[in-house]
Amino acid sequence: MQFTSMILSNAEVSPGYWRMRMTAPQQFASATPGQFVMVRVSGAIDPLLRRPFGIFDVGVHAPVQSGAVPQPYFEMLYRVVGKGTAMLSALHETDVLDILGPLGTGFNLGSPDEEKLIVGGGVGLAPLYLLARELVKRSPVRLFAGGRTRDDILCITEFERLGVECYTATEDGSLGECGLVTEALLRRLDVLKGRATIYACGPHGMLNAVAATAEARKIPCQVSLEGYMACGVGACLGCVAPGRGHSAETPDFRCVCTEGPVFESNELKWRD
Amino acid sequence: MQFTSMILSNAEVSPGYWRMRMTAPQQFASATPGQFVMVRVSGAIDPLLRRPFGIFDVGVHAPVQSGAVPQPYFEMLYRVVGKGTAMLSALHETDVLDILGPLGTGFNLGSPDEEKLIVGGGVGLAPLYLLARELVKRSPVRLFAGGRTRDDILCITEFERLGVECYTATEDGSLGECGLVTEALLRRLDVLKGRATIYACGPHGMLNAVAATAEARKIPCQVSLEGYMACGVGACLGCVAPGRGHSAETPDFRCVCTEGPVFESNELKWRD
Amino acid sequence: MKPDMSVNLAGIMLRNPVMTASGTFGYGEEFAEYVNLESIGAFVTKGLSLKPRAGNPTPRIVETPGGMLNAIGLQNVGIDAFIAKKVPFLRNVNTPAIANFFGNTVDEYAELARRLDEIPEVAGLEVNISCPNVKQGGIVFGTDPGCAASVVSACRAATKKPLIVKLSPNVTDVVVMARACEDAGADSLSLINTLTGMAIDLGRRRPVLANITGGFSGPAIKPIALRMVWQVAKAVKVPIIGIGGIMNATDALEFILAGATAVQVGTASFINPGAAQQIAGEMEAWLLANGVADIKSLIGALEV
Amino acid sequence: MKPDMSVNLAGIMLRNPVMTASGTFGYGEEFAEYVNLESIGAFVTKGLSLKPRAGNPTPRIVETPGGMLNAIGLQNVGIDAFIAKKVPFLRNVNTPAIANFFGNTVDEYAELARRLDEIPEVAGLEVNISCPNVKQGGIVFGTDPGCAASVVSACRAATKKPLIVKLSPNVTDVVVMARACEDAGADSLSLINTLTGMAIDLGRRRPVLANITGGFSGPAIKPIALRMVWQVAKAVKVPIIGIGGIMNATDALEFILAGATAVQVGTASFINPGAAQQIAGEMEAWLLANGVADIKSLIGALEV
Ligand SMILES: Cc1cc2nc3c(=O)[nH]c(=O)nc-3n(C[C@H](O)[C@H](O)[C@H](O)COP(=O)(O)OP(=O)(O)OC[C@H]3O[C@@H](n4cnc5c(N)ncnc54)[C@H](O)[C@@H]3O)c2cc1C
Ligand SMILES: Cc1cc2nc3c(=O)[nH]c(=O)nc-3n(C[C@H](O)[C@H](O)[C@H](O)COP(=O)(O)OP(=O)(O)OC[C@H]3O[C@@H](n4cnc5c(N)ncnc54)[C@H](O)[C@@H]3O)c2cc1C
Ligand SMILES: Cc1cc2nc3c(=O)[nH]c(=O)nc-3n(C[C@H](O)[C@H](O)[C@H](O)COP(=O)(O)O)c2cc1C
Ligand SMILES: Cc1cc2nc3c(=O)[nH]c(=O)nc-3n(C[C@H](O)[C@H](O)[C@H](O)COP(=O)(O)O)c2cc1C
Ligand code: FES
Ligand code: FES
Repeated sequence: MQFTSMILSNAEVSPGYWRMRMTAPQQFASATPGQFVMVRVSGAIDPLLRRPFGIFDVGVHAPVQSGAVPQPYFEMLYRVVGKGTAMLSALHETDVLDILGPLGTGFNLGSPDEEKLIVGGGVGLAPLYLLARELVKRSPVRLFAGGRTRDDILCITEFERLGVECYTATEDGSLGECGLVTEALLRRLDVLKGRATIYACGPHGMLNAVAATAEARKIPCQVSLEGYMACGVGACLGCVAPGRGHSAETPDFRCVCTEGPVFESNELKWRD
Repeated sequence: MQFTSMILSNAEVSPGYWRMRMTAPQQFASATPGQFVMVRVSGAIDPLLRRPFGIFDVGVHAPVQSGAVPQPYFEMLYRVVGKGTAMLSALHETDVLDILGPLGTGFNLGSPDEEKLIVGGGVGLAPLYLLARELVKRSPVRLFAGGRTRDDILCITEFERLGVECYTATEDGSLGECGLVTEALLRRLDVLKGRATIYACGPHGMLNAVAATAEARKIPCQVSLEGYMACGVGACLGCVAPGRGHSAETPDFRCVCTEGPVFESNELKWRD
Repeated sequence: MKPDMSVNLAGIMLRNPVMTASGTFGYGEEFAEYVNLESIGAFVTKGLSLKPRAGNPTPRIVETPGGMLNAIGLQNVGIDAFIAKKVPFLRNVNTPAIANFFGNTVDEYAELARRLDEIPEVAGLEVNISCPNVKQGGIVFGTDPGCAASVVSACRAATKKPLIVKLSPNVTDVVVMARACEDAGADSLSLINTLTGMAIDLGRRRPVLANITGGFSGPAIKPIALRMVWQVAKAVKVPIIGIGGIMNATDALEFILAGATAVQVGTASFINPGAAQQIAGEMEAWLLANGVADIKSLIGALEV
Repeated sequence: MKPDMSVNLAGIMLRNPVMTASGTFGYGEEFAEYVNLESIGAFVTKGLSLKPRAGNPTPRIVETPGGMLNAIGLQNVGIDAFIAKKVPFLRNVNTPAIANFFGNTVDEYAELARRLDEIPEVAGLEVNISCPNVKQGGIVFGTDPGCAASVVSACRAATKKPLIVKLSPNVTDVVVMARACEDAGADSLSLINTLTGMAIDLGRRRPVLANITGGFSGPAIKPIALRMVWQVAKAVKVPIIGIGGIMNATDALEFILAGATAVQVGTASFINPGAAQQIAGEMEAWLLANGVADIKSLIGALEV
C-alpha cells in the first residue's frame, strides 16, 4: 500500500535516536510485527531511494469528539546515521511523507507455551516492540537489550509497561550489565533448559552470536535482517541474503524484503 | 561575500510572487542597486546550482533594547517558476540559506538633473525598488510597471511611499491601462522631450522595445539582464550576452554576472 | 477529445508508449498491487538466461547522487522456470509482455531466442547485449559492432517475433553500434542500458559493491541517455525505445521528442511502484492540455 | 601531528592533492576573494587556444538532476592575452599554475605547448584532447588512441615541463586511451573530462542548449569517474589526477583510494566558490582523525 502520511510527532528519545509518529490509513492496522515500511524522505532526487524502517508501533488516536472518525497511526524508531535519517530528524508535525507499507514477512508468534526471549541491539529494538505487544498477550516475555553505551538502550520503559521483564547490558557498563547482552540471554536459557523461542534484531555480529546459540541449543530462533534495498517489493533483487545452503557453487539467495526481513535463523547462512 | 542568512519573513505578496526578508552581515549594506545574490536553495544536490535573485531592498532592524547590535537585512522579491523557487517559497522564518553576494555591477545613478524613468515588467521590479530609493534622493522618479494581469503588478504601494509617481498597465486591462506599459513611457518621453534616463528590467521582449525607444530618441538607458548562471563570479562563462558588435564572425560576448547584470542598452545587441 | 496515445512498436501495438524496463519490474506480478498492468503500454521481464542464475554476492545496490548502482549479477529463474512459473500469469494480462534475455555465447543467445519464440504469451524479445562474451575473453558483446551483429543475426534467425536490441551506453560511438544491430536484423533498438560505475566506502577502504563495479541508472544518467537516443534516432529507421532516468511525464516526452517511439521506466519504479502508470496518465493529460491529438506527432519532433 | 598532505605530481610538488579543474576556476584571480590560493595544491586555467575564442551562443548552461551541462564552446582569451594579462597575476601566487590548452590540429597543439613551455609562471601543461580534429573530419582526438598519441607525442616534443593529458570519458575503453597517452610521453593523466549529454525544453520542443549537446559534470557523474580512475590506475605507471563530481573531502579521498595522486574540483566551485580550500582542509582533518600520517599512503589503497 502506498500512502501519504502526516507526521504527528518526531522527537529525539536518546542522543541520535528518534521516534516518529505518523498518520496511516485504516488498512495499516493489519500490519504484523516485523513488517517494515519504505519511506520517501524527500520529493527531490536527493536522497533518491526510499529508506526502510521497521514498524515500532501501530495504534489509533481515539476521536476527541464523539462521532468523529478515529485516526490510525504508526510509529518508527530510527537512528540518525546518514543523509536520509538526518533529513527525517529535521521534519516537524504536519510535514508529510510518502510511505510504502506494511511490507515483508514478519515474525511468527509461535506456540504460546514457551517463554519468548527478545534480543535487541541498539535500534534493533525498533521492530521488537510491536512483537512484544502481541507476545505478552499469550506468553511470558523477556527483553534483552544491548548497546555500546547507555544512550543505545532505548524505550525500556515502554517494554516494561507491557509487563515484559527487561535485562540491559552495555559494552562500557554505563547501564545494566557490563558486556554483551547475549550473556544474560545464555543464563536465562540455562534456567529455561531449552524451552524458549528467541526473537532477535540488531547488528549482524549480535545476530550471528544469537543464531549460533540457538543452533547449539536447538532452540527456535527468528531474526530480522537488514539489507540494502532499492524497491522493497521483490523486484530489484538488491536486498538478498544467503540461505543456509548457499555457496559459490550452489547459490541460494533469499529475498529480504519479501521472504523476510524475518527469517528462522536456521534458514540462513551464518559466519562460523 | 559568502554568508549564512536566516530568514526573517517569507510571504506571498501576490499569487505566485513572494517577498523574503533575511539577515545579512554588516558589509552587505554596501550593496548597490542592481546587484544580485546567488542563493543555495538546498544543501542537498537537488537543485544543484545556486539561483540568482536581485536585491529588492536592504535595511537594518533597529535594536529593540538600547545597546543591542542592530540586525542588517536584505529582501528578495521572487516569482515561483520552477523547482528552486518552489522550494524557497516553502521555507519559514528561522530557516537558513547560504548566500553569495552582493554580486555584479549595478545601475549607474547618472546625472541628477534628468527625470528618471523606471520600467519594470512583472518580477522585473525586483532590482528597481532599491534603485528608486536611491534615485528619489536626487531626482524626480516615475515608475512604469507592466504585467499580463493585475497579479503581475507588484509592490506599487512601496514605490509610491518613496514619492515615486507610478503608472501601471496590464495586457488584460485588469489593472491600470490596457496594453503595454511602454506606451505610457512613450507619452512621458514626449513630454520630457528627451531629457530623461531610462532604467528597465523585465522580460526580454520588453527590454528590446525599451532599448529600441531609447536608441530612437537618443536617451540614455540601462537594462538589467537575466542569463543562465552557474557561478555568478565570472568563472563559468555561462551567463554571457551578445554585445553590440556581436556576430558569428566578430563575436563579442559580455559576462552578465560581472560586467552586468546592468548594461547601457546601447552596449548590447538587440533583435531588430 | 482523448488524445491517441497508441504507438506501433515494430508490430507490437502499445496502448501508450510507456513500458517498464527489464530488471526493475520483476516478472510483472510483483507490481500488480501498485500498477494496473493494463494501463501501461508493455512490460519487460527481468533478463532471462538458459540456466537459472543466482547473481552476485551482496551488497548489490548503492545509492549515488541522483542515481544508483546495481550489481545484481543477472539473477533470474532461468528460461524453464520462467515458462513454468511466470508465463501463466502473463496469460491473463491484456498487455504485451516482452522477454529480455542474455547469453554467454552467440549460441546461447540463439537458443534463448528459439525458446522464447515458442511462447505465445511473449509479444516480443529484447536482447541484452551488455554481457561479456565468454568465448572472446570477456569483451562485452554490446561494445563491439561485429560481436553485436553476430548476436543479433543469430537471434534474428531464431525468432519471427519482433526483436528489440538493447544497446549499451559504454561505447565511443553508439551510432555505430545501432547501425550494426539494425543491419543485422533488429526490429527496434532500446537504449540505454546502465553505464558502468563504482562507489567506494571510505571508512572501510573498499568498494561498496561486492562486485566492485555496477550498472548506473536513475535520473543522473538522463542527459547521456537523451543524447544517445537523439543521435541514434537520426541514424536508423527502426523504432527506438528511450530509457534512462525517466521519472515523470516530462522526462518521457523529452525522449519522444528526441526520437523515441516508446519509453521504458526503470529505477523510477523502485521509488514509486506506480510510476509507469502515473507517467502514462500524466503524458495523456499533457497532450490534452497542449492540444496534441496524437502522441505519434511528437516522435522526433524536436526542432534543432 | 599534522599529517603530510604533500604529493609529487610528475615533478610538480603540491602542498596538498586538491587542484581546481579547468574551466571552473577562471584564471585563478576570479576566486581570490573566496579561496586563499596558497591553501590548495594547484590550479588549472581555463583551456587556452592559439587565437582567442568567443565560444557558443546562449543558453550555454543547464542544470540536470545532480549535475549540469555546459556548452561554453571553449571561450578563452587566447595564448597572447593569457601571457599579457593573466600571467602577471600568477607571478605573485606561490602555488603551481597548470595551463590547460587545446587545438584543432596536431600542429596547433604543439605550437601551444611550445608557447606555454616558455612561460616560467606555468608549472605544468594539461592538454585537453576532447576536441574535434578538424583535419580528420571532426573525430574527437580523445576518442581515438592513434589521434591521441599523435597529439601527445607532438606536445611532448615541444615542452620539457610536466605534461598532463586529460582523458575523455566518452570512450568504450578508457584504459586503451590511457596507455596510448602514457606510451606517447604523458607524465600524468587527468580524468575525467565531461561526458556528452543533452537536455530538452519540452515546452519549446527544442534542445535547451544553443549547441544542442553539452558537457556533463557534477556529482551525478562521480560513479563513472571513480570507475575510470580505478581502471586506469591499475593499468598505468604515471600519476593520475581524479576528476568528476567531487563535492567534499569524502569524494576526494575516494578518488585517492581508487588510485589518484591528486584530484581536481570542478563544478563544486560554482556552488561553493571556496570548495577547493574547504575540501583540502577537511581532508587534512580526516587524516588527523583517522590516524593517517601521510596522504600518500592512501593512494590506490583500496582493498578489493
Ligand atoms: C528491513 C529494514 C528495517 C529497518 N528498520 C530500521 C529501523 O526501524 N530503525 C532504524 O533506525 N533503521 C532501520 N533500518 C536501517 C535503515 O534503513 C538505515 O539506517 C537507513 O536507510 C539509513 O539511511 P541514511 O540515508 O540515513 O544513511 P545513508 O548511509 O546515507 O544511506 C545510504 C544508502 O544505504 C542504505 N543503508 C544505510 N544503512 C543501511 C542499513 N543499516 N540497512 C539497510 N540499508 C542501509 C540506505 O537505505 C541508503 O540506500 C532498517 C533496514 C532494513 C533493511
Ligand atoms: C541576475 C539575475 C537576477 C534575477 N533576479 C530575480 C528576481 O529578483 N526575482 C525573480 O523572481 N527572479 C529573478 N531572476 C530569475 C531567477 O533566477 C529564476 O527565476 C530562478 O533561477 C528560477 O529557478 P527555479 O529553480 O525556480 O526554476 P527552474 O526552471 O527549475 O530552474 C532551472 C535552471 O534554470 C535557471 N533559470 C530559470 N529561469 C531563469 C531566468 N529567468 N534567468 C536565469 N536563470 C534562470 C535556474 O537558475 C536554474 O539553473 C534573476 C535572474 C538573474 C540572472
Ligand atoms: C536493479 C536493476 C536491474 C536491471 N536488470 C536488467 C536486466 O536484467 N536486463 C537489462 O537489459 N537491463 C537491466 N537493467 C537496466 C534497466 O532496464 C535500464 O536500462 C536502466 O536501469 C536505465 O533506466 P533507468 O535509469 O530508468 O533505471 C537493470 C537495472 C536495474 C536498476
Ligand atoms: C563550465 C565548464 C567549463 C569547462 N571548461 C573546460 C576546459 O576549458 N578545458 C577542460 O579540459 N575541461 C573543462 N571542463 C571540464 C572540467 O575541468 C572537469 O573535467 C569536469 O567538469 C568534471 O569535473 P566536475 O564534475 O568536478 O565538474 C569544464 C567544465 C565546466 C563545467
Ligand atoms: S529491496 Fe528490491 S528485491 Fe528486496
Ligand atoms: S555565471 Fe558564471 S560567468 Fe557568469
